[in-house]
Amino acid sequence: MKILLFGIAREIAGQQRLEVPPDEQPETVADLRAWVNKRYGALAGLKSFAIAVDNEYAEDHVKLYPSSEIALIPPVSGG
Amino acid sequence: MKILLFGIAREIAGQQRLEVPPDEQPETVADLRAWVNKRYGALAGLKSFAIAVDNEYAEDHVKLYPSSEIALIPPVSGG
Amino acid sequence: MLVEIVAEIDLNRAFRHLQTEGAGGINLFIGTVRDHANGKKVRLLEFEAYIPMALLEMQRIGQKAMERWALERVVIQHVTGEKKVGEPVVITGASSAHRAAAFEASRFLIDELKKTVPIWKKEYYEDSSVWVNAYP
Amino acid sequence: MLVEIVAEIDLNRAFRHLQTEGAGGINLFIGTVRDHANGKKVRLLEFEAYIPMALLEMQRIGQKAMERWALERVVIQHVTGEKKVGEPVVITGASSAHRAAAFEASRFLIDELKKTVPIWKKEYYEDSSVWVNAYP
Repeated sequence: MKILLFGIAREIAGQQRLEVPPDEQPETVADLRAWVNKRYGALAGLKSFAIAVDNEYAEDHVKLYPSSEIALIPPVSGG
Repeated sequence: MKILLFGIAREIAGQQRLEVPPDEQPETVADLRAWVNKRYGALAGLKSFAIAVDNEYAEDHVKLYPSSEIALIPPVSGG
Repeated sequence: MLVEIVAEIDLNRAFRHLQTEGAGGINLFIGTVRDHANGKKVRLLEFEAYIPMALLEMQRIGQKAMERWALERVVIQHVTGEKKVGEPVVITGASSAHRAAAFEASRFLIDELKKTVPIWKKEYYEDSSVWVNAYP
Repeated sequence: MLVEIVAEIDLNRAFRHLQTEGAGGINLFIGTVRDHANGKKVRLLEFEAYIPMALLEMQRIGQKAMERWALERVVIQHVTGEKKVGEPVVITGASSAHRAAAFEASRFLIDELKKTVPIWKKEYYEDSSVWVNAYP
């Protein structure tokens, strides 16, 4: 499972995407948040971050599949 | 004394300006209104009309001089 | 402050005037000729202005906006002559560090213009014409 | 509805899209790069977007505006890449038979865009840079 990174999240991680090891696959958005906070503590310092699944903001209960396009969305600042 | 006409006022009067005869010169804007209403009754049918003196809206008490640029302003509808 | 009566609206000129280093938000309102009015099909509009007084009134309104909001710049352009359906006839615009002021000032400018600037519009329908707003 | 992520804002394209026979009022908001932020002199901005999701979010916002107001058309354009002071970075716009709806919808579009569309802005000052809004 891959997680796309943007903006400051990409800079903090020093890469464009995170790779979740096969034996740590999160089942839901909540699980993914927990995994990110544990593995990439620096991201927890952000004001907030949202998770998008298949190009939509996803709540904690949303299920994740290996085929899902997952992205970590730091606070937006367009406009 | 000449009075500039615009829009529907120009069309009603059939001319671009009214000429006030020397012996009927109004002293104030109020006098001018009375003169217009008497001589050009059709203009009284308009929703309203304002008088401008030297490019500014003028209240009834404003004095008129032969050198004043006077205009009859029917309801505006720009924009 | 750019205030002018023109034969053709120039959107790019209006935008360039509002563009400043201190501006973060620019609002432009453009009035265009609508194809219907009073339940009738509009063929074209004709605008007549008392030009020297109209320019002074437009400047007065622009000045009022500059006093009321923290603006960088202000634009008012209005046409005279005949305009077809779809064509622009007026622009009001304002630039400001922040967007709220730009929106509010641009709205104020067009609202005031419609109330006080000595410009008149004649609507031509298929079979008749009328000076807008003239009769009760 | 014209929704796009572009290298350069195209004001005339946005205006032409909004111009319809039924439109009497067109409102355009243009965001430009301001020369200062947080008390610092801004040298340039850099925009990054999660493009497929950003386009979907922009369409969702445009759809919401079309449902909420009686609009003819809606435009949202946003840039990615580097932009210098004074340059436009975003346009929101709406056309309607009457001006109130055009103003309100255009304001709604920019307010919502800033809240939900996955686009990020990095501000470069004389001697440092920062991703806007990232930290508490």
